[in-house]
Amino acid sequence: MKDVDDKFRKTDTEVPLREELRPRKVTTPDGQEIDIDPLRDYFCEAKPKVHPKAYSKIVEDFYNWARANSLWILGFGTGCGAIEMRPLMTPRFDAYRYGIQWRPTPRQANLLVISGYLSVKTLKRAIRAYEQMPQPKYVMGLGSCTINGGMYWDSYNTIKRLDDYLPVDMYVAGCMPRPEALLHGFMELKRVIREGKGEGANKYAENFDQYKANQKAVIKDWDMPDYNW
Amino acid sequence: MSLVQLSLATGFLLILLGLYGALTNRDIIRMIVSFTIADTGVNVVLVAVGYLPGREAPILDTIPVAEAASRITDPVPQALVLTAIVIGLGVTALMLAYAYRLFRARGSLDISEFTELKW
Amino acid sequence: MTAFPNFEWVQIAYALLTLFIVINYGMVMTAVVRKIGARVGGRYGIPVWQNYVDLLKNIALRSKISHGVMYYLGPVFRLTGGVGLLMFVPTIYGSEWHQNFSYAGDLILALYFVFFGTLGMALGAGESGHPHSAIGVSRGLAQVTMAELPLALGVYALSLQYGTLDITKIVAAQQGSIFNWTLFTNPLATVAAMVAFVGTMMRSPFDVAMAPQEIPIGPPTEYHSSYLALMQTNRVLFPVAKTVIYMNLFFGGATSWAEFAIKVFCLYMISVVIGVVHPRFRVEQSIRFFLKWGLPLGVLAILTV
Amino acid sequence: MVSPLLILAAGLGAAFLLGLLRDSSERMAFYLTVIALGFMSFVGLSWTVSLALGEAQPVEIYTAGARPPFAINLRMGLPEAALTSVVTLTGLLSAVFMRRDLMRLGRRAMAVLMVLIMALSGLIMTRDLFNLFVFIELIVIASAGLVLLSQDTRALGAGFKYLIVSQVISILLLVGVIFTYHANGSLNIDDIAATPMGFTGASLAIFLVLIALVLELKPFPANGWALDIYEAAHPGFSALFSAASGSAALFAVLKLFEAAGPDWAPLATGIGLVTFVGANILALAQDHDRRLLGYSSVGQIGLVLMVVGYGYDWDAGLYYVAGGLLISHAIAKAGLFWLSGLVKARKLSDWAALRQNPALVVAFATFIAMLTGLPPFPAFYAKWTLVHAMADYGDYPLIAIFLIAALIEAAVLFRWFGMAIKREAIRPLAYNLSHETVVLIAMTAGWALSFVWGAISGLDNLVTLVPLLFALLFLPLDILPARIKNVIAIAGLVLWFFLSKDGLDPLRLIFLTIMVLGGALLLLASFHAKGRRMGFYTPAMLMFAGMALLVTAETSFQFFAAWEFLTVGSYFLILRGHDSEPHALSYITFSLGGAFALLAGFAVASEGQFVIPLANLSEVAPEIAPYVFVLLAIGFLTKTAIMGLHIWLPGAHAEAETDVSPMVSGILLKAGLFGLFVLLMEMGRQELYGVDLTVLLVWLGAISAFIGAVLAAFQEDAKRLLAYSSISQMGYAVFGLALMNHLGWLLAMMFAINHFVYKSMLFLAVGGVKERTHTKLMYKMGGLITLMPYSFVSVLVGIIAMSGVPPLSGFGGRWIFYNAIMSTDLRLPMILIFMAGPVGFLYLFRLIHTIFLGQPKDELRKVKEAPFWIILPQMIFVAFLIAFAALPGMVLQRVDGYIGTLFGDRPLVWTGRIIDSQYGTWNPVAIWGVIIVVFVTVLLLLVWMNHNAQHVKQFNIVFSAERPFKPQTTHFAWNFFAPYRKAMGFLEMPVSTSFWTGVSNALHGTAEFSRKFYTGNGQTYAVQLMLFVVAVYLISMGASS
Amino acid sequence: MREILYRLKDRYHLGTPTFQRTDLCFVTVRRDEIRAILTELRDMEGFTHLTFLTAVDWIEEQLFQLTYMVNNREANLSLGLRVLLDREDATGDTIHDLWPTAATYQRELREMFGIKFPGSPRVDEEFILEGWTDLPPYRRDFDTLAYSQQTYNDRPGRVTHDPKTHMQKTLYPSYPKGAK
Repeated sequence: MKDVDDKFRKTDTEVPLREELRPRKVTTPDGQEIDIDPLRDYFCEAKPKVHPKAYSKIVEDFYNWARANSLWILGFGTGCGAIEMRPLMTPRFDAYRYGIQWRPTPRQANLLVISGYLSVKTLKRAIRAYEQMPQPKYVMGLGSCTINGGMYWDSYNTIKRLDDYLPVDMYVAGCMPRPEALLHGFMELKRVIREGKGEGANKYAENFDQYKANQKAVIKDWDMPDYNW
Repeated sequence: MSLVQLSLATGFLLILLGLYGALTNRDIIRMIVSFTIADTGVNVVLVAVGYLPGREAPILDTIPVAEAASRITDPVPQALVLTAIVIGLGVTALMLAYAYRLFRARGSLDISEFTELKW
Repeated sequence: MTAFPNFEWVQIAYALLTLFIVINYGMVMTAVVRKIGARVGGRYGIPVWQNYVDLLKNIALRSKISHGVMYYLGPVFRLTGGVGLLMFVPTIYGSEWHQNFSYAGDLILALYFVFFGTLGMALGAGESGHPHSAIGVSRGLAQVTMAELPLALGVYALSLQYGTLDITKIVAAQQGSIFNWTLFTNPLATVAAMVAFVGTMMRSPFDVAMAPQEIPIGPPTEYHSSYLALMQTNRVLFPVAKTVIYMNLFFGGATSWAEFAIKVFCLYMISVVIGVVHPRFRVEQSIRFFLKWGLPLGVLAILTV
Repeated sequence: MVSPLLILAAGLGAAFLLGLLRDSSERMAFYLTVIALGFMSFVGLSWTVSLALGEAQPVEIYTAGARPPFAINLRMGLPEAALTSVVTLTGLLSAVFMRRDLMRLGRRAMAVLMVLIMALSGLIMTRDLFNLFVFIELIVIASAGLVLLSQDTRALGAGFKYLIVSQVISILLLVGVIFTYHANGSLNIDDIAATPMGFTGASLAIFLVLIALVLELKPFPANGWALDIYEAAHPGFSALFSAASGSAALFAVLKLFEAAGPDWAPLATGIGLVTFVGANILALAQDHDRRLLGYSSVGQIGLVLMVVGYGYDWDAGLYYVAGGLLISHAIAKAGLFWLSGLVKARKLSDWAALRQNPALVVAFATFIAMLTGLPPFPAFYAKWTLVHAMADYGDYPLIAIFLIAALIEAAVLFRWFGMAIKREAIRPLAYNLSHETVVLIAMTAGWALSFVWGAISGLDNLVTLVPLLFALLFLPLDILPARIKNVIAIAGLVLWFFLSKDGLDPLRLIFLTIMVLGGALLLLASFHAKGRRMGFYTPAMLMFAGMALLVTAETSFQFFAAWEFLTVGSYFLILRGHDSEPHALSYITFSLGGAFALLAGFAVASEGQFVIPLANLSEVAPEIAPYVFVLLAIGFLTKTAIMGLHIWLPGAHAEAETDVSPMVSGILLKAGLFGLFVLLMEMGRQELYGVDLTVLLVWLGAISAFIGAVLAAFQEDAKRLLAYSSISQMGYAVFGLALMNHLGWLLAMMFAINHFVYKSMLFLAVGGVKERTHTKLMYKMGGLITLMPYSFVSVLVGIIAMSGVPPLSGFGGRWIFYNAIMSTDLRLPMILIFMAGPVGFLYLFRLIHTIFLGQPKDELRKVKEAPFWIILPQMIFVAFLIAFAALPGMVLQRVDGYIGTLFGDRPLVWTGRIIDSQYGTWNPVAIWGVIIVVFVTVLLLLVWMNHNAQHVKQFNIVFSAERPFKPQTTHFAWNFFAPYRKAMGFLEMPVSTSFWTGVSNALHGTAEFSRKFYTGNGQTYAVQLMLFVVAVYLISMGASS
Repeated sequence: MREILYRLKDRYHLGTPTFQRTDLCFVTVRRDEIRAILTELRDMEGFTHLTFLTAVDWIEEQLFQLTYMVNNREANLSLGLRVLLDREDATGDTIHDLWPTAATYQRELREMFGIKFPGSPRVDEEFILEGWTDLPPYRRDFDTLAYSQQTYNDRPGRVTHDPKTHMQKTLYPSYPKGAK
């Protein structure tokens, strides 16, 4: 289906590191000159770890039950689907009864819902937010945009496959999926978690280099540490 | 009006005249002259106060010592006047010396020119 | 062991029992309160055991980070504040079991120990380096300076009234009839103190320190997993412990666990009811509120004792 | 004995001999001058010594072999001998000082100098009115001649103005003399005295004589000519003109006023007071050093003139007071003029050049202390005696005016001193060994006279006090390295503590411990200083000496002297700080103001005595007791920096050096508290216009506690924050004291101890941070916890203790506080105190958060922990705080018992480690036990769950999915309590600051405006002179009719 | 509207106005006159509001067309002024001093079309693209589809249909007759 003019070749130029992240020299109050490498000094460089399951299966199952019944969603709307998530809190859908609630900080959230198309710029933020969530963590992609690009299939600035960049546990199809579909997606996700298959975070850690390569391929101005703790 | 009163009045008049002159003339030489006038006035007053009518000057060459106490005027003011005149002379001389040097320094004898020290 | 009069090891067991009861009570009660709120809104609401599930989930989280020693100790301070507060206050009047370690001090100890956890938490949040944490702390501290004032005045009026600072004695003086409660013998002090109560329960309209969605959630922005678990525990324990103080001081205390449960629930509901119908105050608004209402009430209370 | 006449003879003879010499032999002429002056000084001194020791009797010398009125007679008594010595010695030293210029101008100038000294001596000794006139004229001529010594061409004009005025004066004098003679028939002063003239219109003669002589003293405002002389003349001559001429003329005036009789005394008092006040106010606006000295001379002479008029019937007392002031003035002024000869430029700030030579700085300080009447110099005794005498006569307004003017004078001089210490010199010091020697001789003379005055004071001789000597010991020791001096200082303090601790009651013992042992502890931090640290140990030890003496003082005089010592010592210490010049000035101004209030209070309380035991304060007559209370309280409250009198504190504490801040905050403030303790202990409750003054104190304490805390919360500067916090904490202590019950006092005691510990600790910690980060602004720091863990721990413990959170010792304070207020009826001020409590959290949290938590900055990433010697005392304090919190009984139980004996009650019951009050219980060990067990349990639980936490770095925060840009914008610190400021910012209105600024501006404005009066025109000056005479005449006539 | 144009025509070179509605008109002006006209419109004629500033890429004519849409709120009139720029090294005149909002539009045009506006504040900073190094994406010589295919992975199995035939097949499978 290459129905395009192949004469066009994209240019791949290196984007220089941003000013504030470049190593610099600073004079201390005592008059010494010290070197500051922001990426090393200000950010933790450790790679993500693969966290094993609990030693005992019963305990792990118990934990998984708890995880399934206490899904805390990061309140981060990336695209048009964000508007479909709001009704979930209303009396009509009332997602709370399933132990689902929204948290404003990634540190306390377990589920990242990518609610629609992801521009490259937003992808950067989504990656950061995802990496800052504690394990185990889950990603849910909403709508065709996250699945195959959807109507943005030819956009110069929108990714087409979310699972290239983040380990997706559950896709909910539709453009956009309605709240009912979303609820169904949550239920499915809970099932997956209860079955102990919600190990996206470990998968991410295992295939970290590959994910990073994918991410860096589209985010040209990679201006953050490799893993955002 | 007795002689004493007359000389007293003259003396004070001279003093006032001198002071008036000294305080109104800006020229330093005129001021000095005015002060001399005032000094003279003071001396007149001095003598006038010590004058006793009908007595003579306290010069013991002409008057027997024994009678001196009753015939001469009070000798103290006379002595004072002499001293005062001498001192007045000294001060006047000094002022003139100053006037000379002031003129040398500034080329002017106007007292209001020498106000660089103030406040 | 002169410092611990009549100390027996079994007291520790009783204290732990009190703690256990109160924590579980708090877990269920807060969930029930939320459920009531949901029902009022026409929703089904969370299951009553949701708090346990959340707690378990947070403990079960696998990866954790630490921003430093003080960050690590923050929740420890917080929970110690909550548990300590409970330990320093007699829970059930007349019960030898549930006097805890209240002989260590009196009302003043309890009032000042309230700040122990707050301070530690603020320090921990501070070390996380998150500006929103610092903003939350700044707001919270600014608000608490005025919010605690009516309580201090009310308590002063109260201790003048009873001539003692000993909580047990104050409870004892309120026994006999419902009209012996401070609520009826000294309504002004009670109202003043309740203003402070509402102001320090971290519920709307006085929740600007947390301000969910605005500065994400204020001080605990960086806290997660087991830190958060400790804080959740405190979150159910501490309001109850604080309510116990109010109950003891103004509402005749409790002579049994049943009375305890009812009174704490009712008192807690006061702040909930006010919270659901009022939007959030900004800091300066709430400070002015306390200056305008809490302070005069407190002044009146101590002038009329 | 040598005949005193030889003084005159030697002067005249030398002048004559000089005339015989060849022009070229200047050297010989100079030696001749010096020898003659030396001989004259020797005669004068020998008479002084033998008269003072009683080996000789005063003599009358009759010239021409006749008795008065037929001949001139001279007298040599002790005052004459002393003043002659001053005059001739000043002449000698000035001659040495002016050596180069004298040689340049040759023997004539030396002859004129000889004549001047001779005439001055004659003026002092003569008892004949006309002779007086002659000497005055000689002085005028000689002075006018010597003015020409100056290389400043403007001196010519000044000299001429002087001559004009002298002419007018001589006319007045001569007319007066002759009419006096006419009326009395004698020119002898004693004869005139024998037939006193009433103060009537007919006595115009004596008025003219008196006013002419007074005019010689350059009374304000008829003194523009004199100021010009001071400004333009050679400093050596100005020294003579100020010290010698001034003293001699003053003595002449004294003689005549004695002769004229008591009716004329108010004239001297009035003119003197006006001069003293006017000259000092005008001096405020001066920035030319010699002219400033001129104003100061005028003021000082005015002061002595006032004393002359005021104390005409005190006999020896008059000579003691006036002599003390006069000699202090003479030495100090001569010394300062000589010093000004060493300084090349003429702005006040140019005196910074003096810092090249520490000995000269000491001399400068000595002279200024002499002028401002600080102990142990003669003027101090004189001031004490004078104010007591005024109080005895009931002239309270006079005391007020005098003290205010004295305060202005002190402000003027210390402003100058501050500039000399803190500004940068533009031109180096002129090096001249003989000049320096002359200055140092004057300084030595000042100290020697202090000893003399102390010895004959009938009070304590302050120079011989061991602590003071110990402090002075560090002057010569200053060449040693700082560490050795530090060891000596610590040893001295500890030794003094053990020497003086016996026999003190527990309250005083605690204060002594805080002040002396606490000082030794804080000095540990001074080991950090490198090099010699010149000029640190003397002031520090002076301050500690003051405090040690304060606690052990038994009489009002000892107390006041100690108070002044500690004030001065701390002033010098504060002045050492960076950018501290204006703050040190406001500190010394407020402190001296407070001290003067104390002086007035003691004077009023003493009721005719010159010194009273402190215990006698309780026996002050009930009518005046409230006023005494108010005065003393103002003095002490200035030191504790109560709201309204606090504006000196933040700057002074914040700008001081790292180890000085804890001293002046942790220790020095306790001096005020101690004073209040003594005051309240002795005087109890006092009522004024139906207001219970202790209630007023309660209110003041409460307001300070609250506003101080609010202001602290709004500071960006860490040390300023702590300084405001001190105001707040002292407010608590004052509040507790003023409650006037057992627990209130215990509370104050608790605060005294606690505040010392945690404020010292916090100041040290913040100072240590400042040593490393080179800033005090908190928002420039952040995240230092990992880099400076020990400092963090001490701040953490400090703020927990300070905020009163259990289990640390601050809680004990709060517990006692609640128990204290339960037993009092004062309910409204409590509200403020209650409000202050939580506000304390605000600034404390801000302190720890913005410095140690949050985001470290680029340039502070490699900062090291504070130096060991600064950390060490902090760790000792931490240990103490924890121990004190667990076992408060070890300190408090004895104090409690002692306070019990004062109030006769026993509200606290100490059973084992448990403290019971009537209202509640405090069981510190149990509190510790429970908290530690719970804390450790929870911590273990967390560690068990959370042992594998990944340690992350500062930018690993959730930032709304963004990445922090730089630490500066991520660290929330500046204007930390913005919302609080929105609500409560109105409390920040600088009411007291604007008030005091207004006062200061008004004074400066007056000065700036009034000095335009001195137009610089000689004629105008003469007119002013005449008008002055007329005005004085009319006023005095009006007053007497 | 016409009166305004008549008034302007006296002093400026205006192209033929195109009236879309009576209150909306487009007219082409010369680049060197645009600032003067805009200033006059703003200050004299009451066109106080800059509705937008946008560009069109006439690649065939090697031109960029800038469209300044200004609006007179009181009279409810909208006037679009077109300026044609040479496509090579296109440079426009900044009007951020007339309307501060223009700076934002100009920044966007700089990023999306590569039209330079010297002197406009922050005009060279990134606007909505981060780290963009390719051709400005709104230029028509930038092939967005090719770029997308070269940059982002496709999910296999994706099919592209011609909308017309696809919908016809889906909704009316029996039309045209026998097509099944």
